Amino acid sequence: MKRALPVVIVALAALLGAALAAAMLDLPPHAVRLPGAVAANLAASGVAHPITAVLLNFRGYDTLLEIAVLLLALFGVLALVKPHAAGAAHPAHPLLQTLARLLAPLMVLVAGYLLWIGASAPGGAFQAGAVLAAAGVLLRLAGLLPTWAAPNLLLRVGLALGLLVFVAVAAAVLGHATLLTYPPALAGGLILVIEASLTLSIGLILAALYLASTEVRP
Amino acid sequence: MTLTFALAIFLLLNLIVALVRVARGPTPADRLLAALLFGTTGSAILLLLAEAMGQPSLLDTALVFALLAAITGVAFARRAWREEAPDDEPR
Amino acid sequence: MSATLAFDLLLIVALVWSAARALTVADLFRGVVLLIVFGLLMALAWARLGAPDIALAEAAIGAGLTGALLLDAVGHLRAKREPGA
Amino acid sequence: MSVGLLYALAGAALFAIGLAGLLALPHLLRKILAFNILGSGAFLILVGLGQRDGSVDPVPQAMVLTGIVVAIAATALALALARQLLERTGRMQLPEDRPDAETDDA
Amino acid sequence: MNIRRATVRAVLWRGVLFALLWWALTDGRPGSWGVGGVSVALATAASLALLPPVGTCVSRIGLVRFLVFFFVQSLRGGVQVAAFALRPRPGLRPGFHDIALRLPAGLGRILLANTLSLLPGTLSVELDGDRLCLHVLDETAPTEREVRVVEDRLAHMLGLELDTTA
Amino acid sequence: MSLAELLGDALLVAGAAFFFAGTVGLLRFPDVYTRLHALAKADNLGLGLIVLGLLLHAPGWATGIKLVLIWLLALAASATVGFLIARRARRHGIAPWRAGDGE
Repeated sequence: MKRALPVVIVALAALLGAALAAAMLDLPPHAVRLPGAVAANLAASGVAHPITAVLLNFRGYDTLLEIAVLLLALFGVLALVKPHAAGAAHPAHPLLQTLARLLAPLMVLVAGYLLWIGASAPGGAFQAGAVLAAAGVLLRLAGLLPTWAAPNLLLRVGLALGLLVFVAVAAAVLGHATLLTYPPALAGGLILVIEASLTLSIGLILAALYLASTEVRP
Repeated sequence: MTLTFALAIFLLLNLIVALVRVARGPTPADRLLAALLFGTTGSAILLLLAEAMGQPSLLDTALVFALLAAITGVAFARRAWREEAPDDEPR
Repeated sequence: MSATLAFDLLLIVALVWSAARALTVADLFRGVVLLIVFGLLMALAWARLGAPDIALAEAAIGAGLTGALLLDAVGHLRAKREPGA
Repeated sequence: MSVGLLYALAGAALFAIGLAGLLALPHLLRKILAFNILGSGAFLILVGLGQRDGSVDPVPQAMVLTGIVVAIAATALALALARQLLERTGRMQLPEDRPDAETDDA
Repeated sequence: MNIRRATVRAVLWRGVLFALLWWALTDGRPGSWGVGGVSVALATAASLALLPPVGTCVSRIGLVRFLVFFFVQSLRGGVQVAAFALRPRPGLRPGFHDIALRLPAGLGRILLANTLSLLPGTLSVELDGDRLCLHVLDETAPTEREVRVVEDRLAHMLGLELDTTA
Repeated sequence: MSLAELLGDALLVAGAAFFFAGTVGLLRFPDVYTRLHALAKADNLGLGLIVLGLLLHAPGWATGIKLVLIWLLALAASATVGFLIARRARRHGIAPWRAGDGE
């Protein structure tokens, strides 16, 4: 009886997959033309890259909630680790340290590049934040960063900065129109400010998710 | 069929063949080598795709691949490969 | 069969195969390696789908974070098990 | 068949694999792997279906972009939870619900 | 005084290097220098914090000569490994090889270990003090002589003194 | 088709051939150290040749520098990672395969 359960689950999942595939093959053409709608409003969005326009202007809401969710996940992790387990760094072999010392500044530069290019081509705060976080992970692996099980004040500000700036801008433009609709003249600059703070926060949060949850053993 | 695309297919096939090493092992390091191979070959495929599809932004993806290629290997050597544990699953 | 279709089919087979093996192989470490491989293949899939934004994010996260997090967890499990074993 | 639809179909397969693994596998780390595969499958369906007529659609792409970052955050949280469970029970599996569990507690 | 000059030089060189990389990354598009300036400054600051400037001065002729040597040798290395892999009988005779280094401690040794991993037939396995352990593909090859050559080139490039008593 | 493009194509093919050799080495070589050799040398040379081939097609200096940067990063990563893994393997007491051991 207990042995049969996984078989049943696999069979049902396979059935679901097949049903999904059949439904996809049967779908009618798009009823709403979203790419057209995005392209039509791109000029007013303040950026030239459609995906950045969607993320930070048309659907800025989603991004706002997303950074809040990231922060919540970090709170969860921080609540689970014991702060007294926080330990200093254990330096790794010099070879690895050298690699980390060389690569981390480059990752900062590339993160800046991805942030900048997001306005006109693929790239943006998420990718830049992920690269920034990778720098933190590499430095931690090389034993050059302590754990972040108990973040200090500066780090906490950095972690929350993206959300705070986003909310502040949203509140500031609230008089203009509905929530998170920017005046077109200011949109480009506002998006850059939001994106820069988002990059920093996403990078720090993702790095902290690793740096807080990993142990201190060498 | 352009040359760059044909080479991209060839490299992808190469990767898939290299997965045999993940299956054969015998040590954890041998298995991980295939994942490391994916870093180098993956960026080569992306470079070729960037040329073949006329998408220069894929160069940035290849750059990110190469920039972060070290992390998986380092994490393995520093954290995961502690002792010669027998190849069984922890319960 | 056109070249692009051949590439796509090959990639899809590799994706589905590595995903299925990641969940079914007996050795947990092998599963983790296969998931890392799966993540890198996903970046290629996004590149082929004309979604370079997602390819970038997947490459950065797949290469820089997923591997580190999961390998750390495997190491933790092994370390926990060793004293008792 | 367009590229988008092809990858959407692959996404359906991955979704099914991930779902089956999530439900059927007992080990928590495996469940986390399965969750990641399930998520990737869903992302592929979203983007693939969005451009099944061949044109690139930025809206699902933007959604998936946020989704990927949330997925890694969820993975990290799940790993921390699993670790905590390992710490407390020495096991990497969820406790089973047995019908006689209440009598044990009482 | 000397240290301050070294710092200024390091800031300038690294700043210029990062600016050049930024220019390459952005394809030289003009509107990028607002974000670019901040990024270059941050990267330079991170670099200075992680790698404090040292007094070594890279000889330009030495650098070019080393690079040419490195490219030729890594081509040889790749061809050699490919030949081993594709031959019907690989004919490998691998083994460990311990070598006492003449280079002084620091960047030179690290660069040597990394370079040797990419040169024909050698892979660095352990670097502890002045002992470097290599894994070689062919035990009968004159490994020590090749290592000495790389040491000489590196020393020339970085302006380091070799400890010839070793 | 110009001479530069032909040469570029030849370099691309040569690069792919080295990737192939690296994969064969990964599968055929007897132990983890020799496999690391295959990974660190053949694949990096393959990537280098592909970068060189694309350089001959590349539309300018900036893209060229970016391509070379990608190659240098891959070199640095594989040298260091190869060292760390080989070092760990030796610490674990994995003896190198010797001629005559059989696979």
